[in-house]
Amino acid sequence: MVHISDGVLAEWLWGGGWAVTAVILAYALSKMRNEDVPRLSVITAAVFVSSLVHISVGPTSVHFILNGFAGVMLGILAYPCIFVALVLQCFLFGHGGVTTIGINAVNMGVPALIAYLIFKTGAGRGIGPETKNRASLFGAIAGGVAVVLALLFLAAELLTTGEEFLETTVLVVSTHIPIIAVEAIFTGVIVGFIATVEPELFRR
Amino acid sequence: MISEIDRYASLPSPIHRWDPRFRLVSIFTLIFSVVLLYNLQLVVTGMISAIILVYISKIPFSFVLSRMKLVFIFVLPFFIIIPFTLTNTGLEIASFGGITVSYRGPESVEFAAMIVLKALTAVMLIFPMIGTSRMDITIKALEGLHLPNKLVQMFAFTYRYIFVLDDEFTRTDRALTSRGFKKRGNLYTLTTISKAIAMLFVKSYERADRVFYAMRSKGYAGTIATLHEFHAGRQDWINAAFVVGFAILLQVAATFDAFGTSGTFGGL
Amino acid sequence: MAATSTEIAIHVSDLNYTYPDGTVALEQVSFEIERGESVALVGPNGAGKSTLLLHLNGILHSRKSRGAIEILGDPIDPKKVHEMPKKIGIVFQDPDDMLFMPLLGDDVAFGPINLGVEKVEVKRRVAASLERVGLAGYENRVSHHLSGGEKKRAAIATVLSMEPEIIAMDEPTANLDPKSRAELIEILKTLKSEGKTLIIVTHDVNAIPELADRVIVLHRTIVADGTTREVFSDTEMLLAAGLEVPTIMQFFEVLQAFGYPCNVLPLSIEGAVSNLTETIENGDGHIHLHIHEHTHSEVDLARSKYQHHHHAARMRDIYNESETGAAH
Amino acid sequence: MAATSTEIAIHVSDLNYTYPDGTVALEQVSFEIERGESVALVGPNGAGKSTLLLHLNGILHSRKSRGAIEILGDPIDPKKVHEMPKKIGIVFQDPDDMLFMPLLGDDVAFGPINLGVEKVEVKRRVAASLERVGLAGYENRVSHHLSGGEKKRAAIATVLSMEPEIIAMDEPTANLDPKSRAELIEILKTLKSEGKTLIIVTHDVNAIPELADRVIVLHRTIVADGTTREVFSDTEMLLAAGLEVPTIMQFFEVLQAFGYPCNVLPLSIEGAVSNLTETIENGDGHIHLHIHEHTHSEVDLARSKYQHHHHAARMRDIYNESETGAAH
Ligand SMILES: Nc1ncnc2c1ncn2[C@@H]1O[C@H](COP(=O)(O)OP(=O)(O)OP(=O)(O)O)[C@@H](O)[C@H]1O
Ligand SMILES: Nc1ncnc2c1ncn2[C@@H]1O[C@H](COP(=O)(O)OP(=O)(O)OP(=O)(O)O)[C@@H](O)[C@H]1O
Ligand SMILES: [Mg+2]
Ligand SMILES: [Mg+2]
Repeated sequence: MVHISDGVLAEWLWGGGWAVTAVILAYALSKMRNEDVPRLSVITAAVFVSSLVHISVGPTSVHFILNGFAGVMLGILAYPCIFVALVLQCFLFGHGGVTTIGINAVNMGVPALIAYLIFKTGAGRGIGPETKNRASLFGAIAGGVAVVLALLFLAAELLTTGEEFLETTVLVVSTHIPIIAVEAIFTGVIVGFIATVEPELFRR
Repeated sequence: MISEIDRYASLPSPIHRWDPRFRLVSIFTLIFSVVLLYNLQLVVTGMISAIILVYISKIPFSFVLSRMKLVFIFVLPFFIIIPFTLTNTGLEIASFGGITVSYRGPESVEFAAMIVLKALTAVMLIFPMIGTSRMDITIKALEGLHLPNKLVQMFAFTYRYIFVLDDEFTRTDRALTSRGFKKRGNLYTLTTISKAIAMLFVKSYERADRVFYAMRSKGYAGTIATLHEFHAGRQDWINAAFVVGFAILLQVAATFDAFGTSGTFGGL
Repeated sequence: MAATSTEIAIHVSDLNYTYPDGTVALEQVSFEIERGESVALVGPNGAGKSTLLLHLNGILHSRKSRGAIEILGDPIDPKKVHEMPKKIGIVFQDPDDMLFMPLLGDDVAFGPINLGVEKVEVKRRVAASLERVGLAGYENRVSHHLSGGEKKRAAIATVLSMEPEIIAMDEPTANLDPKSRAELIEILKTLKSEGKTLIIVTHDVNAIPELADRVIVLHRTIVADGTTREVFSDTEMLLAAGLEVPTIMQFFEVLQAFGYPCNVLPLSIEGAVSNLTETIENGDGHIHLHIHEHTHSEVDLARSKYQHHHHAARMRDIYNESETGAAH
Repeated sequence: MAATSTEIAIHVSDLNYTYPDGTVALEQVSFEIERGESVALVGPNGAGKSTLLLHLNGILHSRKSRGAIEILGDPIDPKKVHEMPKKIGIVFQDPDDMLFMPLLGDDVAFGPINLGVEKVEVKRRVAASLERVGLAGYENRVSHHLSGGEKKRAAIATVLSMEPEIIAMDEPTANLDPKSRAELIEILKTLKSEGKTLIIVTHDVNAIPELADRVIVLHRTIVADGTTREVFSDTEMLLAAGLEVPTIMQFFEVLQAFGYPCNVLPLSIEGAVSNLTETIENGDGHIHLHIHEHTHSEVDLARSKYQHHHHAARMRDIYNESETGAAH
């Protein structure tokens, strides 16, 4: 997934990104118990590592995004998880930008929260091996929607910044369309897998 | 393999000796300052300052450039695409099948160059900022800067377990290959990898429980402290004054420029 | 080393535990360990050994387990689990679970800092603990670059630094090469000789005679509990629990079939040396080994006990064989 | 089991490998394994054993390693690594790395499906492989919930289903309780007797005599390569590599000090039984053991060899002791 680099967006956008992120992060951290820390960290590490896996789709190679999945599994706590992963991606790989960590967290994290709502509403509480297909389906929808929303956010931000970005936006969005399907299938499979193997994880 | 941003963390340079808290804040400020510039000359000045900082830090440029490849790949399209448009507003240069490509003019080239330079400068500054002390020290510095404790703990543990899980996934990946699996661009590949990743998550949850148990059995009651102490001296303040001062100077120059030469997009 | 005082280190009475998913892991577990004892806790895979260790410092607990465990005289208060490491430290099986801090020094300092130990003292303890496990000067090493054996020892250091009275370890010698294993056993022996109370979970029966005075066999519940010799003498019980006796003991059963006179089988090579010396001295300076009528059927019988895979089938064969053998 | 044909299964010549971070893992490794041989690969932690296994099916390779390895006569083509499992299957140390499907049946079917085997045949192979490792009927079990010993066996089944000619296993008996370990050794012995070429990486020296005809000692490079007996006779080399000889062999060295006449030390209890029988038969029906002047210093010397921890210090003590002992 494309993370926005430094110096691309108008400052009020990335500044606003920091503000929104600060608010959601503060709320999430207040909801987070101390005993959640090691769990969230290991999951964040898993998200980080999985997002390094590349697979080829047609001529291009894509990597997983997992924001929808993080949302499905962690709810509001997905936000700090995504934030930490983004900061590490920026520091370790120069992926994305420094000033844009806030807005990138919004682009990934807010759709994650929406994915959570979709999954929660659709799949309900009693997920288990018997209801695996239903969980998979809503996992897939949540995973797909999370990418669509992330793309819409990105497009909206680029276009608000300037009409010079029209073509770039078209390019970015169109190259990411296959990723929507990939991510949907991916999230669906993982959710189905967990429903079969360790359904208690949804009840944490 | 997970990056080794801190491969050159133990070189002897003034930047390495600089208190990491001061270094983080100062260079962070400089990055923001450069990103806020809209004057090509000043952006170039910022870039030169980044190069100087990297030079002082003794981190090899070859290393920096190789690590910047990704950024190049991301920002280069901007440089190529922005100067051209599909709308009928500029100088038409080509048209195929009803789609007309036109050139927006020199301002747009300058605009694109500025975006690319800012992005590269920001990323280049990450090296003197982060690459001059080991990642764990950097994370401790975040704590020293009074970031929320839970967040700092998340950074520390995540960073630690990235390596453990990366090894774990590498082994699974090898197990896949050694049983005849080949990544192709098809659904089978996608679902197989998805399952392997799902397994990584299931195992991660279990590992998380065990780690938490281990922490509890070492007396963890919510907060984490370490023995590490930062001691800021005069030199740390001087360095900070220098870099932050430069960042402010850039902004001052930009403000004057906005009044003075506004409209004429610089004159390289 | 015998207990220096008769105070009770661990008292467990009627402990039950069922995992949330319904797996019954522990049932009516009761035992007592005195201060200064060193006890091997053995049992097949899935017997509940790790689950039991996690109860000993209160990390796992349930309504049913309340009051079932007393450590150094006090029942465990689930709200004060973080104070337990002063009394009992647990070394987990996978050292990667215990080394969660960026630097090894931080991991070793983690416990004492949490216990409120003063900084200077923490530093001293970190250095001393690393020294004890042979990793002196490793404070600034990054955990994920250590080798498997080093990680194992580092995990022990993180517990030693809390200076607990009781140390419980989950399979300390697993995955180690023979040299690292020997070094680790040496560290444990030192701890034992210093009077620490040790509980060692292990599948490594050959290491037990050196390390433990007493063996507890757990298979969901306590199946046997006695001195190392007593427990290893009850072959039937051990085999039923999927366990084994040390190699040397198995071999001396064979030697008996060759006419070696001994009623107390040695457990380790060191034990065997004294046993031989003693037997020879009692036997006027020498021992006769010879093949008698039943030697081979006796050997086969002794050996077949340890053929876990088709125990029953082999026993049948052996009896047939010994019958035909006797007919010769 | 001797090779049924003299064809070469594995040919490695001058293999070198350095990890990207600069760790030199393998240096000038050369050896050859015939079809039907079963070989134990031993070496201390970090010796490069796992690295070597990963080269055998081409998963790891580098410019320097090109052409260094031939499997069943053909050099490995890095582009056709996914076709290698027809020839050589690798069982990883941690079975959790190999079981990544929700159901065990899917895990076992994974290999054959990738190799393009037909559906009906895949089903047959899944059932047959599970049967072979004693897990018949486990197709619909959740892999992740199997016990430690079951997982180990399941991992072997996932490789057996590909019906490779050569099977390489990384520490198959690690972390198992004695019963599961015995069951696993039995499975390996069956594979051996069926003529599969086996390479078994292990720290479990006591299992080697049963499983392998030949031992290769790896310590970055090949340190020793010969029959099990030859390799275990070279104690100096083994100790230098941080290894050990089987317990029974150590014990017979002690017996020698007590006057037991044998020039070929047995490696396992079974070997010891034949050794005893033979020695007794050669010695007119009996054997004398006795304590002579140097018995104890000889015993100490024999034992001190295996005290890895302070080998040098002990050797010094022993010499002093034996001098004073001789003065008595
Ligand atoms: N978190 C858990 N949830 C459900 N069941 C569990 C959990 N952890 C362990 N069990 C089960 O409880 C039983 C006891 O497990 P435990 O890990 O204590 O065994 P163990 O004696 O330590 O085995 P091993 O020798 O393999 O380490 C096993 O049947 C195991 O499958
Ligand atoms: N991915 C890696 N990157 C860098 N070095 C590695 C990597 N994997 C292993 N090594 C190093 O290569 C050497 C050989 O490792 P290897 O895992 O092959 O040893 P081993 O003989 O299998 O040890 P063990 O008995 O502990 O399993 C070790 O020094 C190890 O630290
Ligand atoms: Mg256990
Ligand atoms: Mg290995």
